[in-house]
Amino acid sequence: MKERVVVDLSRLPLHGLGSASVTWWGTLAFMLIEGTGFALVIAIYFYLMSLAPIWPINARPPNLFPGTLVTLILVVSVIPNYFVSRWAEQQDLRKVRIGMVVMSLLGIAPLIVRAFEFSALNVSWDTNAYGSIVWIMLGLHTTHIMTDLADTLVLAVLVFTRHGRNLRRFGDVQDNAMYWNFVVVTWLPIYGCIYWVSRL
Amino acid sequence: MSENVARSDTRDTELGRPLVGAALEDTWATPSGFWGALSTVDHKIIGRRYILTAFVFLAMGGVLAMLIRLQLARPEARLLSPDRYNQIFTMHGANMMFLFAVPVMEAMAVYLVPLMVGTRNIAFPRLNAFSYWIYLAGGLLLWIAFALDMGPDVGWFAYVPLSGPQYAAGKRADIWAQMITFTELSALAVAVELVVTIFKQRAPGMTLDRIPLFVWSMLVTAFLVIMAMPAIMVASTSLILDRLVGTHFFNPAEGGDVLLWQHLFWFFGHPEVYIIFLPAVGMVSTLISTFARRPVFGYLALVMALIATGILSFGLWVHHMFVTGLPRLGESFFTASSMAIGIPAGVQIFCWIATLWDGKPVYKTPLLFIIGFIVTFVIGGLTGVMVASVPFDTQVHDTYFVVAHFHYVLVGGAVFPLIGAIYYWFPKITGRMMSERIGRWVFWLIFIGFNLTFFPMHILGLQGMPRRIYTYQPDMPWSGLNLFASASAVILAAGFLLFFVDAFRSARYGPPSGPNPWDAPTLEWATSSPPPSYNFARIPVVFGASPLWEQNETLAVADGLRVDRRELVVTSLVAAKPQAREASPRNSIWPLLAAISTSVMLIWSIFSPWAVVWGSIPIAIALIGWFWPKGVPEDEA
Amino acid sequence: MRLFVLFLCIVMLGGCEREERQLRLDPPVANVLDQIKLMPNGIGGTPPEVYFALGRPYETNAYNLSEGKRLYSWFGCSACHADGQGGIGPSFLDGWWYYGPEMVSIFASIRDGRPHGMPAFRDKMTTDQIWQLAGYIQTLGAYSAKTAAPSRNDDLQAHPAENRAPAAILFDQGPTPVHPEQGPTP
Amino acid sequence: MTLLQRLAPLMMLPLCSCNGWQSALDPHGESAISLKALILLIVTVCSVVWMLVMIALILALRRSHPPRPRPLQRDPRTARRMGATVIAAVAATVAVISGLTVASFFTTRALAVAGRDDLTIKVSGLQWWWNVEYFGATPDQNFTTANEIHIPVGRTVRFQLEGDDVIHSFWVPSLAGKQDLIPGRPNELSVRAERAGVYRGQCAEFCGLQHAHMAFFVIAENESDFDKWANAQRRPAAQPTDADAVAGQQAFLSKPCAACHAIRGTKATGTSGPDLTHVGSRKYIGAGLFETTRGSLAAWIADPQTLKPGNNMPLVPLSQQDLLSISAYLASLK
Repeated sequence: MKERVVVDLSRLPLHGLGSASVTWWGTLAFMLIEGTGFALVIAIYFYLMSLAPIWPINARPPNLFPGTLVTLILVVSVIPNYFVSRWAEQQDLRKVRIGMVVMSLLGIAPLIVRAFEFSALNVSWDTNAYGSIVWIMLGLHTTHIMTDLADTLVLAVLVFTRHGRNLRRFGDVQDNAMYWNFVVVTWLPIYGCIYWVSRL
Repeated sequence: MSENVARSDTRDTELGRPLVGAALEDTWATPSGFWGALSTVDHKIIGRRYILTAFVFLAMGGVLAMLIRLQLARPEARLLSPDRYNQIFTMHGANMMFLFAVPVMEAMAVYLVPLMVGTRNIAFPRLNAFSYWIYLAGGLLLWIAFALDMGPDVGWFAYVPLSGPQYAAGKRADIWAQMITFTELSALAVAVELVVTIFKQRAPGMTLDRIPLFVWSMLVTAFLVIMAMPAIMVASTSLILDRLVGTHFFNPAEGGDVLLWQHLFWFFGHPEVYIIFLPAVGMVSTLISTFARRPVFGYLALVMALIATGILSFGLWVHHMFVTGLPRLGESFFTASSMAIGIPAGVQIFCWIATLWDGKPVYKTPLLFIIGFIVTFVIGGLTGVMVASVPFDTQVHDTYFVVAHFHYVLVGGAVFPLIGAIYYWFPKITGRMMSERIGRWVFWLIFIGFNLTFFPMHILGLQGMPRRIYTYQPDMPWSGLNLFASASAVILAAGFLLFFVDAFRSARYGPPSGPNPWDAPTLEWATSSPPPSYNFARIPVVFGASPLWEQNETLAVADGLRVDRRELVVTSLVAAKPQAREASPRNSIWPLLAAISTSVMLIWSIFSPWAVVWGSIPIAIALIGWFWPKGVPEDEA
Repeated sequence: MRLFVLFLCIVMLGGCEREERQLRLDPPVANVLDQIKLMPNGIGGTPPEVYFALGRPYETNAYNLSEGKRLYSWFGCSACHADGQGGIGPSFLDGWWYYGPEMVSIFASIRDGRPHGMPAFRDKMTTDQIWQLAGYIQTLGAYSAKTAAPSRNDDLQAHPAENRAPAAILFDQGPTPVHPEQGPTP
Repeated sequence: MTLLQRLAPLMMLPLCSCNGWQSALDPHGESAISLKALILLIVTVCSVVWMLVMIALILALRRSHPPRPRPLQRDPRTARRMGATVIAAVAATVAVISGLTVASFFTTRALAVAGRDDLTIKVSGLQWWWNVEYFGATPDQNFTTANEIHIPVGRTVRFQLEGDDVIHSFWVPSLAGKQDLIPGRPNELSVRAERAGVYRGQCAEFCGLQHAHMAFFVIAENESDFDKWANAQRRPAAQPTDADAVAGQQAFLSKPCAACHAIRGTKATGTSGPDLTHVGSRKYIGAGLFETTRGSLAAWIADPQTLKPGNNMPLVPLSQQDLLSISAYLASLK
């Protein structure tokens, strides 16, 4: 088949940020998948709750302190996260480097508290269905913190290497920031279920 | 690598057509040899593997089916022990659903979608490679287990408590559940790739209303996968936890619930049917328009029908649970919703018939399969309307009537179009035609064999024959029809055998096909068959829904892309306006390593929860290696 | 490649061992399996050769172990031993057993009974069943869990499931107090 | 049409086959009868729909096409006509579908209000047999049997369905639609037999190794026969008279049999197997495996694992003599 050139693409940038980047859409799609997962475990929580005569099933409601502390850390972490994303957009490498270090620390902090959160549930996963579901919820979210922390750490190292000064890195930083917001947002309903619904 | 970096930025504009081809080949080709095969990220090579593997699983599942028919041919047959039989029908179901039907549809998309939207590779090619390896590992896990007498024996929907810790001894049920994790992982990965490819990598000018219908159907399917499959992953994970660490999700004595499993499973399980069927809808729409020599009638209506089916499919899982004693009122609602999904199906059927009526049908093998599809699928759809009725279902649920119904829907509704599609796209994939003469034999054998095998099962069901029984007693009035079905199954098997023979023979000795043997309108036919590693020397530009019919002499293309690095066009979501010359990753071994470490972790975790902790370390390493920039031109931005 | 095949064969043996379901024990074999040699003190001993020839099926085979668990409740073992914590009869979870943890002595205890109240099940169960039950009871007190051991029941949670090394988990409670009237201390 | 012609005889087949003592198309129970009506209605409507679609398809393929050189060349008039036709067809689909929905809804209502229940029978599904409990006026009037359910004709019987191990499904096609027995979720099913007769039922939800051999019988008989049967069942087992049976009883009680089976009036009080108090009076043994004869009893006891592999009755080594006398004893338990 003969060809007839009608468009010249040579002027286009080599990489787009935001909705012009495929990784941005990929991250979005994975967030949709995991969001469905979170929605499902929450649905299971309420399903089991609707079946149980008393809720929580022979267990004291979880102690509020560790969970609330985690929630505070996560909510606060959104602010630097927002700035990192902004700096990445402005492609300000120096600020991004600082921001990534901060975000790494803010990723480790909740994990440390989370370790105490499991014991604060006052129930074991194999005590009864209530124990099982709260452990699953907490575990599922913990894995999300861990995965995003791993991602943040790798990126933090990367921005200090020669690969740092690269539009793709800034894109990655933005996607990572978006994903962290997702991790924070999904935590809020789970926090509500584990700590407050059980007190209703 | 280094000399690539050294080489200066060269554009296709600077080179003549043949030089462009050579340069692109140099950049995109997969190195020959073992290493190249393991590290390739070419969507065509991976798609071919996917399709081939899926058909191998189809053949193996078919053998199991023949064993089932052999056992049921006469009453109280002692050919298979109940233990073996239960493994066999479970394997047949799980294999056909999770290792054949879903993967093969996604595999066709992996191969075709990038070509049909006119790009050079699928989005996230390495994820694509990963998904294939994971899928392969899941299939091997299931079949090796079966060979070891460890095959799951709890039915393909593994109802608890039968599959639970108390009643399913050993690791058989865990292997089923973990196989699910493997296949869903790969399916989700492919779904993400497809969504992004279709959203962001369409050829310039391919606005939403110019997307080929097969691509539309795969877009909807991909979203179904994304929304439905998490449910089964949650379900199978909680089943494994119940069995391994003693959680109580499904233990009524400790506040769990047996029906929770059924809700979770069917919330995935019903969309699953449409995950298999919608791609077939896309194939039918594509083939019909080619062989009726007309653009398909009611493009917009068909797209709407696809979307409507996708949305409705989440609202009718309870019709699998009509005899579990849920409140009648709720059940009646699900009757309504289940019947309502017949409406979009009707729209599609009528649009296709209208297209045929308006057009000038060319009776090639693919069209025969489409006609066969309409004949059988309408029966399947109508029996679907029947089982959607609560009272009707109380008599036929879990009987051979239902077995007949879903075989009409899945084989008649999905496998017929699939085989038609293989006959249709075979020349594109291999560059050679399949035999028309044998094709007709294949069609009639499969069509007649299928209906003779499965139609009698409707009657068996109404005569009270439950499904999943390894034998039945001589004093039941079932032996006649069972023998008849078993005998007819031989015709069906012969048809498939002939199909495989034809495919293998034609792949070697078939007559060369040329780029566009059917004079089809969509972009995949604008390049040579088989397509070069870079798909299109210059990215096509489209102005309508059937580009090759509109601009049949010369193809409008875009240039200005670099040839010294893997580069493709990213376009805007709705209007498909070019946005960037995005790089596409090079071959890499890391996806394979990641897949291996993931498989090790998943299989290990059937036996010990600590696998999740220790097994994640190699996965993390593999992923870092995967994403760490290698200083190749693709990293530039 | 050869390595892979070798690996497969190993897995294959292991797999069949664990998972195959022996639904019918031939009466002659059952007869032989009944011929165990027991030490005079009724503690140690050896099973017949055929037991090893069969690959010690009652300790390694998941199906047999789960059958044993079913028999444990069907034949009312829990009346005296509860879910293994013991009661009228001694506990199994503490891993501190009057007649030791060997299959033969467990088999003998069930078949012939023991002084101080353990009844004989010779006339209530078949040899096959007694071996299955013995295998299960051994997992109850196991120091480390077998992957083939049964998991929890769809039932009220009395103790951690056998496949989670219950004994190992519960040892910190120490052995249950010794009741001399329950028989000789080993 | 060829397909239809080929299928037509098959279509007819079930309607004329009346040996279906386990068939939804041979109903003898109130709900089964109304269900058959619904089934016939829906099947007829759907067959008509299918034929219409096929006619449309054939017309579309047979149409003599006006020559149109280029695929994209459109003819607005045909397009409009096709549009109208498709819309009409879709409208028809909507009408049919809503019609069927309404029909099924009313049948559901009819099933839901199945009249006043005055006899309650508790059925528990176990791997792989059915335990049946009858409740009398006073607790001592209660009795237990297995795999055979007698009900009076013309009276609505309420079945309490309980799954004791895994999920089973209670299904007597000739009397009513099926209902699952789910652990932790008791269900109920009302049944009314319109004609006397023996109706076979079978577990319809896959429940493990012997799902295929988990049948039971519902025997509908007139009020007086039913009462006679019930009174007979309430009585403890008859003491054996002839020497053979006496020996059989001894053997039964001294062998493992008594550990799992109960025979009221003897020391046999096992509960993990079916109650054998009146096993001799039942039509079948082994959950519909064989008709009850001394021979079949002997065969069953001799080697249950060959006849019904995987069921929970062990192969008990017995001497020839024991085997004969035990079977004689059980056969005598009328």
